[in-house]
Amino acid sequence: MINKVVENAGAAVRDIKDYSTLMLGGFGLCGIPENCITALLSTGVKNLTCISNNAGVDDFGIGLLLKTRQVVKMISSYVGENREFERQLLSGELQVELLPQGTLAERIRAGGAGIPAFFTPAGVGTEVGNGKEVRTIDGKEYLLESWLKADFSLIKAWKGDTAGNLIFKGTARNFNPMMATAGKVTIAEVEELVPSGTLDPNHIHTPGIYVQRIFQGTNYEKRIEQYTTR
Amino acid sequence: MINKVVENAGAAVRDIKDYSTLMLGGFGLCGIPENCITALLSTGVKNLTCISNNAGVDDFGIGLLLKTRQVVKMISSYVGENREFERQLLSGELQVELLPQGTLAERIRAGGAGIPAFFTPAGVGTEVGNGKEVRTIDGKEYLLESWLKADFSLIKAWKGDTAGNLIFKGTARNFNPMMATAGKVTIAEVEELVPSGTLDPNHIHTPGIYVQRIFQGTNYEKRIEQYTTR
Amino acid sequence: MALDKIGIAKRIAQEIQTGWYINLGIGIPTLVANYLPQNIEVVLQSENGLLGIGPFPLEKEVDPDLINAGKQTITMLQGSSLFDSAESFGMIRGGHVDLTILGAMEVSETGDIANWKIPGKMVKGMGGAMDLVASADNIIVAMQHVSRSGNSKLLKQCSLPITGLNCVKKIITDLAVLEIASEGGFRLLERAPGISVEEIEQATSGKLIIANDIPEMII
Amino acid sequence: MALDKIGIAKRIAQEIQTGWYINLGIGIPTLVANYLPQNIEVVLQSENGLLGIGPFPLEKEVDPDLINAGKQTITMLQGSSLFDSAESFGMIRGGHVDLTILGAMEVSETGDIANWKIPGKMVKGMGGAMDLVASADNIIVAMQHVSRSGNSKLLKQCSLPITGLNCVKKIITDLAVLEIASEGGFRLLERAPGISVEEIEQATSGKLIIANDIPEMII
Repeated sequence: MINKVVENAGAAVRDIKDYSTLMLGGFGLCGIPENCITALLSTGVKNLTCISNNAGVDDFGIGLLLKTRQVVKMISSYVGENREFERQLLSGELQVELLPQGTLAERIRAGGAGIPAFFTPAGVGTEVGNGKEVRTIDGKEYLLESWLKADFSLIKAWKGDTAGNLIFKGTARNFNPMMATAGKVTIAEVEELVPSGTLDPNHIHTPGIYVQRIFQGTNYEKRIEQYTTR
Repeated sequence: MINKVVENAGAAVRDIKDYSTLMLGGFGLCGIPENCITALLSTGVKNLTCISNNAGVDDFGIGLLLKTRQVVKMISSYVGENREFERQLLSGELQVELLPQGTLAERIRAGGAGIPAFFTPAGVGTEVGNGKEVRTIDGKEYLLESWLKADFSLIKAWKGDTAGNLIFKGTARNFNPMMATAGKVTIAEVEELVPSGTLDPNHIHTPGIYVQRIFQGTNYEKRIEQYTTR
Repeated sequence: MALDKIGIAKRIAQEIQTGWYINLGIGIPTLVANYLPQNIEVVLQSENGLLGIGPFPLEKEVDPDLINAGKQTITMLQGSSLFDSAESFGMIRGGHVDLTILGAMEVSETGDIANWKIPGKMVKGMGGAMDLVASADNIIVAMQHVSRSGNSKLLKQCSLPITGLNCVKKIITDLAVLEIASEGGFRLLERAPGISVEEIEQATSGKLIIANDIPEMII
Repeated sequence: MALDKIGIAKRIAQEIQTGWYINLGIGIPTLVANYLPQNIEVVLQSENGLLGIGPFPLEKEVDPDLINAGKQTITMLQGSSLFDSAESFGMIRGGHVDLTILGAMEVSETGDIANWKIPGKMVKGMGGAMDLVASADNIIVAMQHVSRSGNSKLLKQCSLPITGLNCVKKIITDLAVLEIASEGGFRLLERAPGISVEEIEQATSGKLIIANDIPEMII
């Protein structure tokens, strides 16, 4: 199998340039590419457009890149956990496009799957529909939504092999598999990197064809946003 | 978990009525719902519209239902293995709609996922595009294709649990997962039926929410169309 | 007396039938899971990728890779399944989820709902709410009848940005159970214990449809 | 002398670069896998749901649940992955497959291809061919230069129902290697060993573009 392994996060994100569009996996702080985010803080790349369901919290996840003002635009569905985000948005420093979560997921899948546009009922009659084509099909109204693609997709998986095949764990899967398909260059960081042939082909969530670079991540904090016990 | 188990194939297909639209999983003879097909031969239900990538061979799979003239229309992508099919088609006894394989797969997925229509490049400039909307997006032409749904989807899985969760094996997965999502009633036959809680939630290919009935199949022949060794 | 949050959750729990797949929004809806009758089996969906939400974990069970849509740590029941966000919203959009329960800031008498934005004030985003309300056949809103500032939340028309049009089927508040009438209007079905029809009328800004005899809820 | 099928497969194999994901059609394209240079690593896709096609199985390895798109029993290489048909055509449509090699009945000088239907005669269906030709950036056609009935298969316009428009990049036949010129026409790149330019001209019905010196293939 084709070997996709790179040394570390620094090597993986080295060629991400100013004004790039990035997709970052994760839901809240669950399943986010922690190592890649840290590496982007080091490169200091600027004017990024980030596509991610959430925007992290003030001091973790994408919130770190907001604090350093490396992000010029966010495309997300829910950003309620981040005060710095809200401040930059209300002050006009940050451009924001908010989308229904299912529309966001489907537009990313469409980007990876060569579907340039599709109809969805979400957002009909709301400000999400402004400027979008509306069509009545079988008596119900739908909005036409277009695909989303990225220059780089930053993915976090549980296990991965040297051929780029990925397995996610629990609800840390979330947006990661679609984003892996929609990046011109997809970078996967994994908790455990194993030789090609180790993973059961029937258990693989993301086939290696979508992954251009993979590396073994380190020091995962996996911060919990709402620690809740019974 | 909600229990979806029915006694056997006969009980599962009992209420499939004349003029129903069925989806049948499988690619060639691989991963086809053998038990359900046999049960349909017994009920003698007629004037079925069958959506399936292939149409079986003369004496196995959907070919059996063609021989008994229970099928009035097929929606497929490739039917080259079945002489009885070709005879009925050329004589006008059978209506046939042939679709690009990827379009078929995506239309079925769309039916299950609440996407009434989407654009795809497959078939532009061909007779598949006749009567369909063509749109140029980012300089490339696409056809608008609509969702496909079925009254009943007949699915074959490797393992399944009483809650309807399914795991497929090898390339027997093929069209089965999408079809499971697109049936008003989805019937799954499995080689091994296990108690709910036995399967790893992270390995499940088809979540039980899509499955209304499940049963343990018997006497799988799993005929091989092109037995090839090195 | 007006119901507290637990009361609302208990009343909503009575709406649930065995065999249903259900998406519970954040807040009061989440509480509903605690008051389901013993004899029914339902499966709770978390739109971030899980069917089969279990109780909150014991301390030793906490797993940062297993959270609900409110970002709380959770457990999985036996028979659960995990999937990605595209699959999850395929389930929702495709009508496979039988019931959606969510909170609202405002509901109109034609079943419009507003629950995601207060212009100039709150910009959190709609999350999955727009997909849920645009797709589900059966939508119950759980909310206070009147806002903290004293305004009715059951209106002729929503004043806040809309989340979805003509989608709410039923509303369960601290004061009443109401359904959206097909001709428009809030049809009063039940009163909270000790609450009069007049009190509900006063708290409802949109058109209230009142039959002769409105029973009290049984909680 | 005109190449045999193996000769065509061997010549096509030279087009393949390490690191590519490749979809091989039924017939001559399938043979290409046998002649890949030792030092390159590629992954073969089977559109029915597999990346990493291995050699045909030993008799004891035969598994009816593991077939290729031609319905032949196969094996998987280490590092393979399995998926459903929607995912498989997502890969194809999304441009993730680097090279598609397929057979054809006719190719036009603008890169149109016809390979799925002979009206009134053959109704097998297009299978995945229309998706492949509509999506892939790099499409090589493997075929005989002339049909069994003696007609050129490289035409000004296709006479049979089209599979896809303006999609073929390169054609490798028993007589020649040709590419579709951006201005239209078949640009002759190489001759089969011992085949003259005149023989190729005679066998080509569409516009043939011939430079001064056309090298022989090295097989």
